[in-house]
Amino acid sequence: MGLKEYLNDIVEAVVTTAKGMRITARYGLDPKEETTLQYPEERWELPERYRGFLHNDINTCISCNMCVKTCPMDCISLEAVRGADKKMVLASYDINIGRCMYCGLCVEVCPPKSLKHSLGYEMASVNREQLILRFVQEDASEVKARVARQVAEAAAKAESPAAGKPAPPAKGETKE
Amino acid sequence: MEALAISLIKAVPFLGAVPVWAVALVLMVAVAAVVLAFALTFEGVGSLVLRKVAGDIQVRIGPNRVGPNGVLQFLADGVKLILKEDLTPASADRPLFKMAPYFVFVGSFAGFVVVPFGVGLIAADLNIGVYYVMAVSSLVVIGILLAGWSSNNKWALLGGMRGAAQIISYEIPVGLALIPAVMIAGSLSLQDIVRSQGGLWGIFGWNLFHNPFTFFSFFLYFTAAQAETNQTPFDLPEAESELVSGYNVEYSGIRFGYFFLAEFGDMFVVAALTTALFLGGWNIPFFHAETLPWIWGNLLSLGVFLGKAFTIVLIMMWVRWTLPRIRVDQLMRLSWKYLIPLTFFNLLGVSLWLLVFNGKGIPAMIASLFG
Amino acid sequence: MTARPEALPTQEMTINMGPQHPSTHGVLRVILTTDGEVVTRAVPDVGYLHLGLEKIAERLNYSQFMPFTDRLDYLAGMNCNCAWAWAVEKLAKIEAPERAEYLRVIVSELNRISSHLISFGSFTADMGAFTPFLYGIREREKVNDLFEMLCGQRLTYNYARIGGVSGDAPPGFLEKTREFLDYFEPKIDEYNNLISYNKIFVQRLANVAVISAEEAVAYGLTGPNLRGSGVAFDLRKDEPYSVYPKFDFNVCVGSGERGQLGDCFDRYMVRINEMRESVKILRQAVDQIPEGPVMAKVPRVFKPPVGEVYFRAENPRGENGYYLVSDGSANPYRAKIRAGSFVTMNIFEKVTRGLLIADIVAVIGSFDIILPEIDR
Amino acid sequence: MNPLNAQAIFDTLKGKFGDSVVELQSEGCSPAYVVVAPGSIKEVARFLKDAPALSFDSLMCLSGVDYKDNFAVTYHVYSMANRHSVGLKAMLPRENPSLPSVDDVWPAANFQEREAYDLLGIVFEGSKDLRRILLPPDWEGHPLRKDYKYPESYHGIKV
Repeated sequence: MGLKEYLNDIVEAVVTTAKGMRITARYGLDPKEETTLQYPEERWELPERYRGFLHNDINTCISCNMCVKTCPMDCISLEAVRGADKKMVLASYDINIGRCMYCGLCVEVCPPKSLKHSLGYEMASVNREQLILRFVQEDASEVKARVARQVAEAAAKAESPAAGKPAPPAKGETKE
Repeated sequence: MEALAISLIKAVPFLGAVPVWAVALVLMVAVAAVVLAFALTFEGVGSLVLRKVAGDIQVRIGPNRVGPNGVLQFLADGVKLILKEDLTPASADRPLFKMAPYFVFVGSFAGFVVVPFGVGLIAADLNIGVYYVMAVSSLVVIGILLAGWSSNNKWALLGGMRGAAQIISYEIPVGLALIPAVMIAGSLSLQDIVRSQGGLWGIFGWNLFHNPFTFFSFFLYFTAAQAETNQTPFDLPEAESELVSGYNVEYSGIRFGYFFLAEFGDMFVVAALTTALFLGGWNIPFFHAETLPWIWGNLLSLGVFLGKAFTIVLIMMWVRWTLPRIRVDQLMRLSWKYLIPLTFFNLLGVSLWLLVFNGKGIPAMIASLFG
Repeated sequence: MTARPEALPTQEMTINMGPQHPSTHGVLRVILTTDGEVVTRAVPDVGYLHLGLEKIAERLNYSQFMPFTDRLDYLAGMNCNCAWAWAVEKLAKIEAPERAEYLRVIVSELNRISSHLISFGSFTADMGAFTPFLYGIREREKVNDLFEMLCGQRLTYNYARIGGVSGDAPPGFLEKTREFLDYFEPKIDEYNNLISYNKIFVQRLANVAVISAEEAVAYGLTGPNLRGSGVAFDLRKDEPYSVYPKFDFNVCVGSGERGQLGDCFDRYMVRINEMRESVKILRQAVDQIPEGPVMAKVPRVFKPPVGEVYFRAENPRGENGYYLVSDGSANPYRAKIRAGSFVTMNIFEKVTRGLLIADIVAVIGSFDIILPEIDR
Repeated sequence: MNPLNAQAIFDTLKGKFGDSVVELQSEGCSPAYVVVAPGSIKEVARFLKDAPALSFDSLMCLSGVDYKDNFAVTYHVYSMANRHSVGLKAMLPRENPSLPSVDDVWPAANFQEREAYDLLGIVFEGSKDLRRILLPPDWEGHPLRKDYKYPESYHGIKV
């Protein structure tokens, strides 16, 4: 190593260090450069398309099972029974958001667009049970029993000559 | 200390019966306590400032949850370190493992004793001050080596070995870079060295401006001292991205805390030495601190000294958050091929300068030109 | 690098680097045999993050597997998404509409930038400078904001679809992309000033783990690692797919500017320069993007014809290939994923012989590996 | 740079190796692949790499496939010099599938062969280092086989 190279090394080290330190100093002294968001107090604005927790509007859900079939993680479970008016009645609709990977495939295939991503993203819980979102508030067996009763009633009505027209459509069991 | 004790006994009547050594001992303990309190405070605040500086440079905020704007963060850290479980690995060499942090801490803390904080503010104005600092700071090597060895962890061992090699290598350039200041003052006592820089409005008397060689000496010392105290570009013994955490990887709780405090202690000692040896120490610009009333002189000089030292500490932090880490063979090369030859060259230059110009620096020569 | 007198017999030491180690970029385990600090042998032990993606693919249909490709290379999810879509489209001979192709290129290049930013950041952090990492993260966040606007997620995008993309660019997306490009381009120079040409950084990387061009090809290195060895091979240019032929950009190759050709520094610089080229492509794509639909007509129950296809796309971490075997059903019969990082690890043992422990970190960083891609 | 099409590559190989090269399949396949007798795969690979007109210097992808009746190992090779690519396929019997390793022709093959060995149980004879790569060394079975039974537990941990 020649003397020139030797001195060159020293000069280069000093110059490049100074260059770097100028940049860090600029960022250090400029308070506008801070980018941290103080999370619980400040939040960033979520875009329209944000894929947060899934939410199913069970009033419009037609229990078609598309979301269940398309879910790669099998995190949606749906139970439905055929109501008195031949429409499906949801007995239970659970989404295990502990398994959900928010891919949005179920939302895309939903024919009535009842299943949507909400903007929610905060749901820390200490047990996994709480990570299962239940959209039908009633117990599944209760719904089933009630629907079965309605079906039986409708059948009875249809059989009796007095009742000429079909039973009124079974209302969705909705109390979201 | 003895002289102070005697004068104290003379001044305070009811101490007359107490033997001189007892008073001196009490005084020593008191002074040590004050210095320790200062050191611990600095180390706490230093860690906070370090994190704040890091936050600023890295476009984030830094600690801001404990106390207003995060100023009590260091207390929280301290409490956490004290309360955490102090683990000892099952296969560690227990006595050595337990002892190592004290070596490191003592090595760093003992340096505070000769730091000239002000006109009369020095715990012990040793006549071998500079070499005392170098000697006690070498104690750190033993601590790091012990920690690395006794942890019975290969990463720690590598860290300890690196630390030993590094600190021993860099003792030489550090020592050689300090000698110019000693030569100019003609004394190893830090107070004498600071006093020798008092002239010429207290700024141009600094050794930094004495002659070109001392100017370079300052930078050489700063670089070498960074390496000797394992600050970042040279933090190889810890090297968290290579050796996980190096020699202190197995430590937790307060024992880790000692390493942590020692790191900041070293930082301050280096900054204080830089200030005292090259930047005029406690000399107040345009004043003679010694001519002021005792209390004012000391307070002002203390302020000036701490101001300078903290500036140096800030620069060290700034460097730390800018530069990447050097490799172990390059570290050795830097010491033996660059710093040691350069410090020798500088030493030669300063000696010749002092010989040729009869001990006068450039500012003094310019001043004498204008009468 | 180190000449050791044979007269001094020393014992070799086996060190376990990883799976928990700050610089192994995840759960890579390297079994180091060292002589002091000098590594005599470094054997990578992979598989700690084995996801069984290929097995999963066999029980899902083609579109259901799309979200899993996000997990393949989580720093470049968009690239993997698009590569999967292109591969399946090649198998089924579907053509996505042009606007969809443009959007795919836009997101791929944006993702390439953000992935290279992480690579740059984590590499410098491995080298001990933590600050550039956060600068890189800051810019990456801006890319993530764009992606969030486009597809609603910041990491696992699941944006591409077989036959198109899941959604058209929302209003303002292209303008924001342009804004980002204007903001980002000067930052690359800043990175160079801050760290790339820093003496210590250069010294750490120059002449470390030199891979010659022949070796790089023989060992199947792809992407920036291959180009770092001076081989000008870029699938976007040499096996053009999608609308890449319409754009004017250069293939960045290592030049050996600070040491031997093919060292860690060259691989690093290729990535830095590639960000600039991506900006160039993005500017053209954003300007030229045509109007039109973003989804082709694909039957809901999608069954590609019987056949076998190997498709590869240029991902930030090299060639991302999918070997698809279709038996005519809705699920792939076999989906082999060829990932850049996995093949790159092959050469690891060879190039790390005789390096220092600190260099091992540099090599891992310069290969820019990502573990889910290795372990799949 | 002189890219050849698959037919030309097949003809060259057929001329050189005769019966060891079985057929060319291009129906629905991209790239088209040449079916090669497993025993001669190494010679074919060596020839593909060394013949200047072919010079397939890069192994893109090596995959094992379970075709239920038999196994196959597919090699996708590419020539950096000539910019052409072709697939090679060796069909193996279901019982004791094994074929020569090509890792000294293309070093890139090593990890991918290990992967095929690990996940499908195909043995590559003469491989430098044929160990399980993704799964633990004591894992039983080869998961990518179509008849793979998922284990109940591994070292007492429920799978």
